[in-house]
Amino acid sequence: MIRLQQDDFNVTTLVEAAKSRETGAIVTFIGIVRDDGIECMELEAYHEVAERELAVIRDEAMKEFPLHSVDIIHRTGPLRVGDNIVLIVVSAGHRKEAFLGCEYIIDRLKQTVPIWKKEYLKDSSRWVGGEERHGHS
Amino acid sequence: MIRLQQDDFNVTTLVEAAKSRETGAIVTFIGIVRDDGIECMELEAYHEVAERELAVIRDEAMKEFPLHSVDIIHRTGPLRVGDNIVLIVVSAGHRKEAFLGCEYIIDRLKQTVPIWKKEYLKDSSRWVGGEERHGHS
Amino acid sequence: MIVRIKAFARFREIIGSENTLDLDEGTPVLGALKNLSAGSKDFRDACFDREGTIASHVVLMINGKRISGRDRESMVLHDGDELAIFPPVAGG
Amino acid sequence: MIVRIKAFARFREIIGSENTLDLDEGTPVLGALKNLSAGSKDFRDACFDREGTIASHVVLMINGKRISGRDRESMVLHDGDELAIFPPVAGG
Repeated sequence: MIRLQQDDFNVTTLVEAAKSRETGAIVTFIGIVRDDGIECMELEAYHEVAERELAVIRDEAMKEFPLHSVDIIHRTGPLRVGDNIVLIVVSAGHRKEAFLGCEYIIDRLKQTVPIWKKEYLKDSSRWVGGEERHGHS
Repeated sequence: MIRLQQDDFNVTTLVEAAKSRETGAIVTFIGIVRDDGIECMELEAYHEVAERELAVIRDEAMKEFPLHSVDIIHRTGPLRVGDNIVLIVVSAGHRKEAFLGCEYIIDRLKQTVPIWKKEYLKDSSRWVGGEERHGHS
Repeated sequence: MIVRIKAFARFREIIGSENTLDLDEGTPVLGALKNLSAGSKDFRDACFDREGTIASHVVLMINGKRISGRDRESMVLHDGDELAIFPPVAGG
Repeated sequence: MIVRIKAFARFREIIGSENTLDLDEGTPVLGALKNLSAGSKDFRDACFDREGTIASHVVLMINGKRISGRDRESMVLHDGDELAIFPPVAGG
């Protein structure tokens, strides 16, 4: 499943759904709003293009590594410190490829998917720059 | 939390519990009973020593990488294909160290923690050899 | 011809999320951006650098496909095209 | 002196999970294993290789600490010690 949504996700539910009889390893990545002195943040996306880019990244990862399934859920809208931002669930027969696939996906996601974050501080706000600048994780 | 238990675990609950205001990334590894032609398996542990070794591995990982928290839950007893075997939850400020820490822990766990698996096939059974032999993932 | 402009993040804050421009056939990307700049100094400052060329950090897409190199200025727009403008992405 | 033997996996299947041996003071690990072998050919076959030395894949612990090298045969046991014997681990 590839989805942009305002609602939170349930990690357990997605992990269970990712299993097949051949699954021996599932690696998940969860990105979370970190307290960099902020009160909250607002996520904005170029929806159609972001979902399409996420599907492209999933397809790339599944071509590159022997994965069984890839799910990516990215939230949009207002989020507070501690809230989930993104969930990536990668299932595979063995752990090595599950780790490699999951890390590949979050790295690519941060480079190419049109999503932006505006951080609200006590008396000001700022747009978060891309990776290698103030990326959250 | 470090624990050997018969009961299943809830990934979401442990992910939520792992969060602090400084958490930006959580990586989890879930090992699952894979269908290698087996009907079910039974996990046995040298309990006291296994829990102590898991704590040692957690401490090593937290010394090696800037992690905020490490939780490891390993199940024992009878398990069927698709059942969870082990959960590792690693939280950190940033994703790189969360991935490194989590993979370090599962690699070490497979090398040193006194836990064994007996696989039950249709008409026979076998003890699973250590890593690099018939390891499940 | 009609071209839709989608703007995100600080570009959205300046010109709104969606604009419709009625441009002459054959207008390139640069023409569309200059058209928008005419109506907003803030947009011009955000989009162009001091030399008057499109700032390097500005990302442009036509119909959801990123355009790069010389195409960023010269690619010709067509009726019904969606031109998107935004700063570097920061998801995840 | 009393030494507790903890056996796991196929060693447990052969001699049971816990045994208590009453050994002479100063008995080394090898002595305890030979004592167990005297009562069970299956145990002897699982524990020793054809040359009569402790098979390399057998893991031994005294009071939860792995013993290696020459200690695997010669380390002296003490009253109340827990000697564990098991095959290579396979958790995770």
